[in-house]
Amino acid sequence: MEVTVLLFAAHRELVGAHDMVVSLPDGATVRTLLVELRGRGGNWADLPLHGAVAVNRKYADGETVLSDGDEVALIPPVAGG
Amino acid sequence: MEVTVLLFAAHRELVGAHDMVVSLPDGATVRTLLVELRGRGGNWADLPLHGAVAVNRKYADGETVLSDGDEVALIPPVAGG
Amino acid sequence: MSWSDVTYDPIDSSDVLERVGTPEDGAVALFLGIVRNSNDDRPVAGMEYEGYADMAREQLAVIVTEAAERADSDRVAAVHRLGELAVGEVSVAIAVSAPHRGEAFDAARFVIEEIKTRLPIWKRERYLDGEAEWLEGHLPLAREGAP
Amino acid sequence: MSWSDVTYDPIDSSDVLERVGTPEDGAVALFLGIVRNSNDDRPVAGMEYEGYADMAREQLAVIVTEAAERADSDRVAAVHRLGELAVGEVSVAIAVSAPHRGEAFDAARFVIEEIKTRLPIWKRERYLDGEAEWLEGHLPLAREGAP
Repeated sequence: MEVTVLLFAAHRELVGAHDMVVSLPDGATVRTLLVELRGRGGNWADLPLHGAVAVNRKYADGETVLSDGDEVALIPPVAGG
Repeated sequence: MEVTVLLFAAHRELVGAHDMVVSLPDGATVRTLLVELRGRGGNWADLPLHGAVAVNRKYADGETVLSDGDEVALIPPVAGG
Repeated sequence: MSWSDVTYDPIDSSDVLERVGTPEDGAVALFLGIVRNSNDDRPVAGMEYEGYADMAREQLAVIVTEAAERADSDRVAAVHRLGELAVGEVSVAIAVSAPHRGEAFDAARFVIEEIKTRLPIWKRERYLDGEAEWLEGHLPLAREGAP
Repeated sequence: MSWSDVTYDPIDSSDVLERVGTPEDGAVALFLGIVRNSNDDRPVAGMEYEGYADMAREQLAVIVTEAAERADSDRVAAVHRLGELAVGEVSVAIAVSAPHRGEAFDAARFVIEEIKTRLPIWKRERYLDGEAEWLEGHLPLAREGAP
Protein backbone atom coordinates (compact mmCIF):
# COMPACT_ATOMS: atom_id res chain seq x y z
CA MET A 1 0.00 0.00 0.00
CA GLU A 2 1.00 3.61 -0.41
CA VAL A 3 0.57 6.55 1.93
CA THR A 4 1.27 10.22 1.40
CA VAL A 5 3.68 11.70 3.96
CA LEU A 6 3.65 15.42 4.75
CA LEU A 7 6.50 17.25 6.46
CA PHE A 8 6.38 20.77 7.88
CA ALA A 9 8.57 23.52 9.23
CA ALA A 10 11.80 22.21 10.82
CA HIS A 11 11.08 18.65 9.65
CA ARG A 12 10.57 19.85 6.10
CA GLU A 13 13.84 21.73 6.17
CA LEU A 14 15.67 18.85 7.84
CA VAL A 15 15.06 16.41 4.99
CA GLY A 16 14.37 18.86 2.19
CA ALA A 17 10.97 17.44 1.31
CA HIS A 18 7.40 18.59 1.93
CA ASP A 19 5.37 15.66 0.63
CA MET A 20 6.14 12.23 -0.78
CA VAL A 21 4.51 8.89 -1.43
CA VAL A 22 5.86 5.99 0.63
CA SER A 23 5.20 2.28 -0.01
CA LEU A 24 4.56 0.19 3.10
CA PRO A 25 3.61 -3.43 3.78
CA ASP A 26 -0.05 -4.10 4.54
CA GLY A 27 -0.75 -3.77 8.25
CA ALA A 28 1.92 -1.10 8.68
CA THR A 29 1.45 1.30 11.59
CA VAL A 30 2.57 4.90 12.08
CA ARG A 31 5.58 3.40 13.86
CA THR A 32 6.43 1.24 10.83
CA LEU A 33 6.42 4.37 8.70
CA LEU A 34 8.59 6.36 11.10
CA VAL A 35 11.12 3.54 11.32
CA GLU A 36 11.19 3.36 7.52
CA LEU A 37 11.74 7.10 7.16
CA ARG A 38 14.48 7.22 9.79
CA GLY A 39 16.12 4.20 8.17
CA ARG A 40 16.86 6.29 5.11
CA GLY A 41 19.90 7.62 6.94
CA GLY A 42 21.43 11.08 6.81
CA ASN A 43 19.14 13.78 8.19
CA TRP A 44 16.19 11.39 7.96
CA ALA A 45 17.57 9.59 11.00
CA ASP A 46 16.96 12.80 12.97
CA LEU A 47 13.20 12.73 12.47
CA PRO A 48 11.63 12.02 15.87
CA LEU A 49 10.28 8.57 16.64
CA HIS A 50 8.04 9.88 19.42
CA GLY A 51 6.79 13.13 17.92
CA ALA A 52 3.17 13.97 17.16
CA VAL A 53 1.62 12.51 14.01
CA ALA A 54 -1.68 13.09 12.27
CA VAL A 55 -3.39 10.52 10.05
CA ASN A 56 -5.94 11.98 7.67
CA ARG A 57 -5.78 15.28 9.57
CA LYS A 58 -6.47 13.80 13.03
CA TYR A 59 -3.88 13.31 15.75
CA ALA A 60 -2.83 9.67 15.92
CA ASP A 61 -0.14 7.63 17.66
CA GLY A 62 2.45 4.99 16.87
CA GLU A 63 -0.02 2.12 17.13
CA THR A 64 -2.39 3.58 14.55
CA VAL A 65 -2.71 1.15 11.64
CA LEU A 66 -2.40 2.75 8.22
CA SER A 67 -4.46 2.11 5.12
CA ASP A 68 -3.75 2.59 1.45
CA GLY A 69 -4.14 6.25 0.50
CA ASP A 70 -3.79 7.64 4.04
CA GLU A 71 -2.33 11.11 4.50
CA VAL A 72 0.24 10.96 7.30
CA ALA A 73 1.68 14.23 8.63
CA LEU A 74 4.61 14.52 11.01
CA ILE A 75 3.72 17.37 13.36
CA PRO A 76 6.63 19.25 14.96
CA PRO A 77 5.81 20.97 18.27
CA VAL A 78 3.16 23.54 17.30
CA ALA A 79 3.52 27.30 17.73
CA GLY A 80 0.43 29.05 16.44
CA GLY A 81 -1.13 32.22 17.78
CA MET B 1 -20.62 77.04 55.96
CA GLU B 2 -22.48 75.71 52.97
CA VAL B 3 -21.99 72.50 51.01
CA THR B 4 -23.60 71.31 47.81
CA VAL B 5 -25.33 67.94 48.15
CA LEU B 6 -25.87 65.71 45.12
CA LEU B 7 -28.37 62.85 44.98
CA PHE B 8 -28.56 60.17 42.31
CA ALA B 9 -30.76 57.39 41.01
CA ALA B 10 -32.93 55.83 43.74
CA HIS B 11 -31.86 58.50 46.28
CA ARG B 12 -32.79 61.26 43.86
CA GLU B 13 -36.19 59.74 43.27
CA LEU B 14 -36.74 59.07 46.97
CA VAL B 15 -36.52 62.71 47.98
CA GLY B 16 -37.31 64.33 44.65
CA ALA B 17 -34.14 66.41 44.53
CA HIS B 18 -30.90 66.15 42.55
CA ASP B 19 -28.81 68.91 44.06
CA MET B 20 -29.22 71.41 46.87
CA VAL B 21 -27.20 73.69 49.10
CA VAL B 22 -27.16 72.79 52.79
CA SER B 23 -25.97 75.01 55.63
CA LEU B 24 -23.91 73.25 58.30
CA PRO B 25 -22.06 74.34 61.43
CA ASP B 26 -18.29 74.70 61.12
CA GLY B 27 -16.53 71.39 61.82
CA ALA B 28 -19.43 69.36 60.47
CA THR B 29 -18.61 65.90 59.17
CA VAL B 30 -20.27 63.78 56.54
CA ARG B 31 -22.14 62.18 59.40
CA THR B 32 -23.41 65.57 60.57
CA LEU B 33 -24.76 66.18 57.09
CA LEU B 34 -26.44 62.77 56.82
CA VAL B 35 -28.09 63.23 60.21
CA GLU B 36 -29.31 66.65 59.14
CA LEU B 37 -30.77 65.31 55.87
CA ARG B 38 -32.48 62.35 57.53
CA GLY B 39 -33.87 64.68 60.19
CA ARG B 40 -35.97 66.41 57.57
CA GLY B 41 -38.47 63.59 57.97
CA GLY B 42 -40.67 61.96 55.37
CA ASN B 43 -38.71 60.11 52.70
CA TRP B 44 -35.55 61.90 53.79
CA ALA B 45 -35.47 59.65 56.85
CA ASP B 46 -34.98 56.72 54.46
CA LEU B 47 -31.65 58.00 53.15
CA PRO B 48 -28.97 55.58 54.40
CA LEU B 49 -26.75 56.61 57.28
CA HIS B 50 -24.07 54.08 56.32
CA GLY B 51 -24.09 54.32 52.54
CA ALA B 52 -21.19 55.42 50.41
CA VAL B 53 -20.42 59.13 50.14
CA ALA B 54 -18.06 61.15 47.99
CA VAL B 55 -16.63 64.50 48.96
CA ASN B 56 -15.35 66.54 46.04
CA ARG B 57 -15.61 63.46 43.82
CA LYS B 58 -13.56 61.17 46.07
CA TYR B 59 -14.97 58.41 48.24
CA ALA B 60 -15.10 59.54 51.86
CA ASP B 61 -16.58 58.26 55.10
CA GLY B 62 -18.67 59.51 57.97
CA GLU B 63 -15.66 60.96 59.81
CA THR B 64 -14.61 63.14 56.91
CA VAL B 65 -14.71 66.79 57.98
CA LEU B 66 -16.44 69.10 55.51
CA SER B 67 -15.37 72.56 54.38
CA ASP B 68 -17.30 75.45 52.95
CA GLY B 69 -18.03 74.87 49.26
CA ASP B 70 -17.53 71.09 49.35
CA GLU B 71 -19.51 68.96 46.91
CA VAL B 72 -20.95 66.02 48.82
CA ALA B 73 -22.56 63.18 46.84
CA LEU B 74 -24.59 60.34 48.32
CA ILE B 75 -23.64 57.27 46.29
CA PRO B 76 -26.23 54.48 46.10
CA PRO B 77 -24.81 51.01 45.42
CA VAL B 78 -23.22 51.36 41.99
CA ALA B 79 -24.21 49.36 38.92
CA GLY B 80 -22.14 50.44 35.97
CA GLY B 81 -20.98 48.27 33.12
CA MET C 1 -1.27 56.90 25.88
CA SER C 2 -3.90 55.43 28.19
CA TRP C 3 -7.28 57.04 27.69
CA SER C 4 -10.68 57.05 29.32
CA ASP C 5 -13.99 58.88 29.10
CA VAL C 6 -17.54 58.89 30.38
CA THR C 7 -19.88 60.19 27.72
CA TYR C 8 -23.47 60.56 26.58
CA ASP C 9 -22.40 59.93 22.98
CA PRO C 10 -22.63 56.51 21.30
CA ILE C 11 -19.46 54.44 21.69
CA ASP C 12 -17.47 53.55 18.58
CA SER C 13 -15.70 50.32 19.51
CA SER C 14 -13.22 50.49 16.64
CA ASP C 15 -12.18 53.96 17.81
CA VAL C 16 -11.48 52.52 21.28
CA LEU C 17 -9.55 49.64 19.72
CA GLU C 18 -7.43 52.02 17.70
CA ARG C 19 -6.35 53.86 20.84
CA VAL C 20 -4.18 50.92 21.89
CA GLY C 21 -1.43 48.95 20.18
CA THR C 22 2.25 49.64 19.70
CA PRO C 23 4.89 47.67 17.79
CA GLU C 24 6.06 45.99 21.01
CA ASP C 25 2.61 44.58 21.77
CA GLY C 26 1.72 41.04 20.73
CA ALA C 27 -1.76 40.95 22.23
CA VAL C 28 -4.91 43.08 22.17
CA ALA C 29 -8.00 42.41 24.27
CA LEU C 30 -11.27 44.26 23.73
CA PHE C 31 -14.33 43.99 25.94
CA LEU C 32 -17.74 45.40 25.10
CA GLY C 33 -20.71 45.59 27.44
CA ILE C 34 -23.99 45.54 25.54
CA VAL C 35 -27.59 46.18 26.57
CA ARG C 36 -29.35 42.80 26.56
CA ASN C 37 -32.92 42.11 25.46
CA SER C 38 -33.86 40.26 28.63
CA ASN C 39 -32.97 39.82 32.29
CA ASP C 40 -34.13 36.77 34.23
CA ASP C 41 -36.45 36.00 31.30
CA ARG C 42 -38.11 39.41 31.55
CA PRO C 43 -38.10 41.19 28.15
CA VAL C 44 -36.07 44.41 28.27
CA ALA C 45 -36.77 47.45 26.10
CA GLY C 46 -33.70 49.45 27.04
CA MET C 47 -31.45 50.71 29.79
CA GLU C 48 -31.03 54.13 31.31
CA TYR C 49 -27.54 54.85 32.66
CA GLU C 50 -27.43 57.65 35.21
CA GLY C 51 -24.03 58.79 36.37
CA TYR C 52 -22.20 61.22 38.59
CA ALA C 53 -20.37 62.06 35.40
CA ASP C 54 -17.53 64.22 36.73
CA MET C 55 -16.62 61.75 39.45
CA ALA C 56 -17.11 58.74 37.17
CA ARG C 57 -14.71 60.30 34.69
CA GLU C 58 -12.09 60.80 37.41
CA GLN C 59 -12.61 57.31 38.83
CA LEU C 60 -12.38 55.66 35.43
CA ALA C 61 -9.09 57.44 34.82
CA VAL C 62 -7.81 56.03 38.13
CA ILE C 63 -8.98 52.50 37.23
CA VAL C 64 -7.30 52.74 33.83
CA THR C 65 -4.08 53.90 35.47
CA GLU C 66 -4.19 50.99 37.91
CA ALA C 67 -4.86 48.56 35.06
CA ALA C 68 -1.94 49.97 33.12
CA GLU C 69 0.36 49.42 36.10
CA ARG C 70 -0.85 45.84 36.47
CA ALA C 71 -0.41 45.13 32.77
CA ASP C 72 2.94 46.89 32.61
CA SER C 73 1.42 48.67 29.62
CA ASP C 74 0.25 52.23 29.15
CA ARG C 75 -2.07 51.08 26.37
CA VAL C 76 -5.37 50.89 28.19
CA ALA C 77 -8.50 52.62 26.88
CA ALA C 78 -11.94 52.61 28.46
CA VAL C 79 -15.17 54.51 27.90
CA HIS C 80 -18.53 54.27 29.66
CA ARG C 81 -21.76 55.52 28.17
CA LEU C 82 -24.51 57.42 30.02
CA GLY C 83 -28.09 58.16 29.02
CA GLU C 84 -30.85 56.14 27.37
CA LEU C 85 -29.56 53.06 25.56
CA ALA C 86 -31.50 50.69 23.32
CA VAL C 87 -31.00 46.91 23.27
CA GLY C 88 -27.78 46.11 21.39
CA GLU C 89 -26.08 49.43 22.16
CA VAL C 90 -22.61 49.44 23.70
CA SER C 91 -22.59 50.65 27.32
CA VAL C 92 -18.88 50.18 27.97
CA ALA C 93 -15.81 49.48 25.84
CA ILE C 94 -12.38 48.53 27.15
CA ALA C 95 -9.27 47.90 25.05
CA VAL C 96 -5.83 46.85 26.26
CA SER C 97 -2.70 46.02 24.34
CA ALA C 98 0.35 44.45 25.96
CA PRO C 99 3.38 42.40 25.00
CA HIS C 100 1.65 39.14 26.00
CA ARG C 101 -1.91 37.84 26.08
CA GLY C 102 -2.14 37.19 29.82
CA GLU C 103 -1.51 40.83 30.66
CA ALA C 104 -4.00 42.05 28.05
CA PHE C 105 -6.80 39.73 29.18
CA ASP C 106 -6.18 40.38 32.88
CA ALA C 107 -6.10 44.15 32.51
CA ALA C 108 -9.31 44.24 30.47
CA ARG C 109 -11.02 42.03 33.03
CA PHE C 110 -9.70 44.19 35.88
CA VAL C 111 -11.16 47.34 34.32
CA ILE C 112 -14.66 45.94 33.88
CA GLU C 113 -14.71 44.45 37.40
CA GLU C 114 -13.55 47.74 38.92
CA ILE C 115 -16.07 49.69 36.85
CA LYS C 116 -18.82 47.58 38.33
CA THR C 117 -17.68 48.10 41.90
CA ARG C 118 -16.35 51.67 41.92
CA LEU C 119 -17.80 53.83 39.17
CA PRO C 120 -20.67 56.05 40.37
CA ILE C 121 -23.09 54.90 37.69
CA TRP C 122 -26.56 53.42 38.11
CA LYS C 123 -28.80 51.69 35.64
CA ARG C 124 -32.54 51.51 35.36
CA GLU C 125 -33.81 48.69 33.23
CA ARG C 126 -36.92 49.46 31.17
CA TYR C 127 -39.11 46.46 30.45
CA LEU C 128 -41.39 45.84 27.50
CA ASP C 129 -44.35 45.86 29.89
CA GLY C 130 -43.67 49.56 30.58
CA GLU C 131 -42.19 49.15 34.04
CA ALA C 132 -38.67 50.16 35.03
CA GLU C 133 -36.37 49.21 37.90
CA TRP C 134 -33.06 50.37 39.29
CA LEU C 135 -30.76 47.36 39.19
CA GLU C 136 -29.22 46.21 42.42
CA GLY C 137 -25.68 47.48 42.78
CA HIS C 138 -22.45 47.10 44.72
CA LEU C 139 -21.45 49.12 47.74
CA PRO C 140 -18.47 50.95 46.21
CA LEU C 141 -16.13 50.73 49.21
CA ALA C 142 -15.87 48.96 52.52
CA ARG C 143 -17.39 51.55 54.82
CA GLU C 144 -15.09 50.94 57.75
CA GLY C 145 -15.03 53.99 59.90
CA ALA C 146 -18.42 55.11 58.64
CA PRO C 147 -20.78 56.51 61.27
CA MET D 1 -23.44 30.89 13.94
CA SER D 2 -19.95 30.01 15.20
CA TRP D 3 -17.34 30.49 12.53
CA SER D 4 -13.66 29.77 11.98
CA ASP D 5 -11.07 29.90 9.23
CA VAL D 6 -7.37 29.53 8.52
CA THR D 7 -6.35 31.84 5.73
CA TYR D 8 -3.47 33.45 3.88
CA ASP D 9 -5.48 36.68 3.55
CA PRO D 10 -5.09 39.62 5.95
CA ILE D 11 -7.45 39.48 8.93
CA ASP D 12 -10.11 42.16 9.29
CA SER D 13 -10.77 42.31 13.03
CA SER D 14 -14.01 44.26 12.69
CA ASP D 15 -15.32 41.56 10.36
CA VAL D 16 -14.56 38.95 13.02
CA LEU D 17 -16.23 41.11 15.67
CA GLU D 18 -19.36 41.46 13.54
CA ARG D 19 -19.73 37.68 13.32
CA VAL D 20 -20.79 37.52 16.97
CA GLY D 21 -23.44 39.28 19.02
CA THR D 22 -27.14 38.64 19.41
CA PRO D 23 -29.80 40.59 21.34
CA GLU D 24 -29.50 38.19 24.29
CA ASP D 25 -25.76 38.83 24.70
CA GLY D 26 -24.51 41.41 27.19
CA ALA D 27 -20.80 40.85 26.67
CA VAL D 28 -18.36 40.67 23.77
CA ALA D 29 -14.69 39.75 24.08
CA LEU D 30 -12.24 40.14 21.23
CA PHE D 31 -8.65 38.93 21.25
CA LEU D 32 -6.05 39.83 18.62
CA GLY D 33 -2.61 38.30 18.30
CA ILE D 34 -0.16 40.68 16.67
CA VAL D 35 3.36 40.28 15.30
CA ARG D 36 5.68 42.06 17.74
CA ASN D 37 8.76 44.05 16.86
CA SER D 38 11.05 42.22 19.27
CA ASN D 39 11.47 38.97 21.16
CA ASP D 40 13.81 38.75 24.14
CA ASP D 41 15.18 42.16 23.11
CA ARG D 42 16.08 40.89 19.63
CA PRO D 43 14.61 43.16 16.92
CA VAL D 44 12.11 41.30 14.75
CA ALA D 45 11.42 42.11 11.11
CA GLY D 46 8.47 39.80 10.62
CA MET D 47 7.00 36.37 11.15
CA GLU D 48 6.39 33.51 8.75
CA TYR D 49 3.45 31.28 9.69
CA GLU D 50 3.59 27.85 8.11
CA GLY D 51 0.57 25.62 8.56
CA TYR D 52 -0.91 22.27 7.73
CA ALA D 53 -3.81 24.35 6.50
CA ASP D 54 -6.46 21.68 5.93
CA MET D 55 -5.91 20.10 9.32
CA ALA D 56 -5.57 23.47 11.08
CA ARG D 57 -8.91 24.51 9.63
CA GLU D 58 -10.57 21.35 10.94
CA GLN D 59 -8.89 21.64 14.34
CA LEU D 60 -9.86 25.29 14.72
CA ALA D 61 -13.48 24.39 13.98
CA VAL D 62 -13.30 21.79 16.76
CA ILE D 63 -11.77 24.28 19.21
CA VAL D 64 -14.46 26.85 18.39
CA THR D 65 -17.18 24.24 18.94
CA GLU D 66 -15.67 23.30 22.29
CA ALA D 67 -15.46 26.97 23.28
CA ALA D 68 -19.08 27.49 22.30
CA GLU D 69 -20.14 24.60 24.52
CA ARG D 70 -18.16 25.98 27.44
CA ALA D 71 -19.59 29.48 26.97
CA ASP D 72 -23.10 28.18 26.42
CA SER D 73 -23.03 30.44 23.35
CA ASP D 74 -22.84 29.61 19.67
CA ARG D 75 -21.36 33.02 19.00
CA VAL D 76 -17.66 32.20 18.74
CA ALA D 77 -15.55 33.31 15.77
CA ALA D 78 -11.85 32.63 15.21
CA VAL D 79 -9.45 33.03 12.31
CA HIS D 80 -5.73 32.28 12.07
CA ARG D 81 -3.48 33.75 9.42
CA LEU D 82 -0.75 31.93 7.50
CA GLY D 83 2.09 33.25 5.37
CA GLU D 84 4.53 36.13 5.71
CA LEU D 85 3.41 38.74 8.25
CA ALA D 86 4.98 42.11 8.97
CA VAL D 87 5.30 43.61 12.46
CA GLY D 88 1.90 44.94 13.55
CA GLU D 89 -0.13 42.53 11.42
CA VAL D 90 -2.85 40.43 13.04
CA SER D 91 -1.97 36.71 13.18
CA VAL D 92 -5.09 35.54 15.00
CA ALA D 93 -8.47 37.07 15.88
CA ILE D 94 -11.02 35.58 18.26
CA ALA D 95 -14.44 37.05 19.08
CA VAL D 96 -17.00 35.69 21.52
CA SER D 97 -20.35 37.06 22.60
CA ALA D 98 -22.29 35.63 25.51
CA PRO D 99 -24.99 36.69 27.96
CA HIS D 100 -22.39 37.53 30.65
CA ARG D 101 -18.80 38.74 30.70
CA GLY D 102 -17.25 35.74 32.45
CA GLU D 103 -18.33 33.36 29.71
CA ALA D 104 -17.13 35.70 26.96
CA PHE D 105 -13.68 36.24 28.51
CA ASP D 106 -13.22 32.56 29.38
CA ALA D 107 -14.20 31.31 25.93
CA ALA D 108 -11.90 33.77 24.15
CA ARG D 109 -9.05 32.77 26.43
CA PHE D 110 -9.79 29.08 25.89
CA VAL D 111 -9.61 29.47 22.12
CA ILE D 112 -6.22 31.17 22.10
CA GLU D 113 -4.74 28.69 24.59
CA GLU D 114 -6.00 25.73 22.56
CA ILE D 115 -4.75 27.28 19.33
CA LYS D 116 -1.28 27.44 20.82
CA THR D 117 -1.31 23.80 21.92
CA ARG D 118 -3.28 22.03 19.18
CA LEU D 119 -3.27 23.88 15.88
CA PRO D 120 -0.69 22.50 13.41
CA ILE D 121 0.94 25.85 12.75
CA TRP D 122 4.60 26.84 13.10
CA LYS D 123 6.24 30.21 13.10
CA ARG D 124 9.63 31.33 11.97
CA GLU D 125 10.71 34.65 13.35
CA ARG D 126 12.75 36.82 11.00
CA TYR D 127 15.20 39.16 12.71
CA LEU D 128 16.48 42.51 11.54
CA ASP D 129 19.99 41.00 11.39
CA GLY D 130 18.79 38.73 8.57
CA GLU D 131 18.62 35.52 10.56
CA ALA D 132 15.47 33.49 11.12
CA GLU D 133 14.47 30.85 13.65
CA TRP D 134 11.61 28.43 14.15
CA LEU D 135 10.08 29.26 17.51
CA GLU D 136 9.92 26.55 20.10
CA GLY D 137 6.50 24.94 20.22
CA HIS D 138 4.24 22.69 22.23
CA LEU D 139 3.84 18.97 21.78
CA PRO D 140 0.21 18.94 20.59
CA LEU D 141 -0.94 15.88 22.54
CA ALA D 142 0.27 13.64 25.32
CA ARG D 143 1.91 10.87 23.34
CA GLU D 144 0.88 8.04 25.60
CA GLY D 145 0.85 4.83 23.66
CA ALA D 146 3.32 6.23 21.16
CA PRO D 147 6.03 3.82 20.04
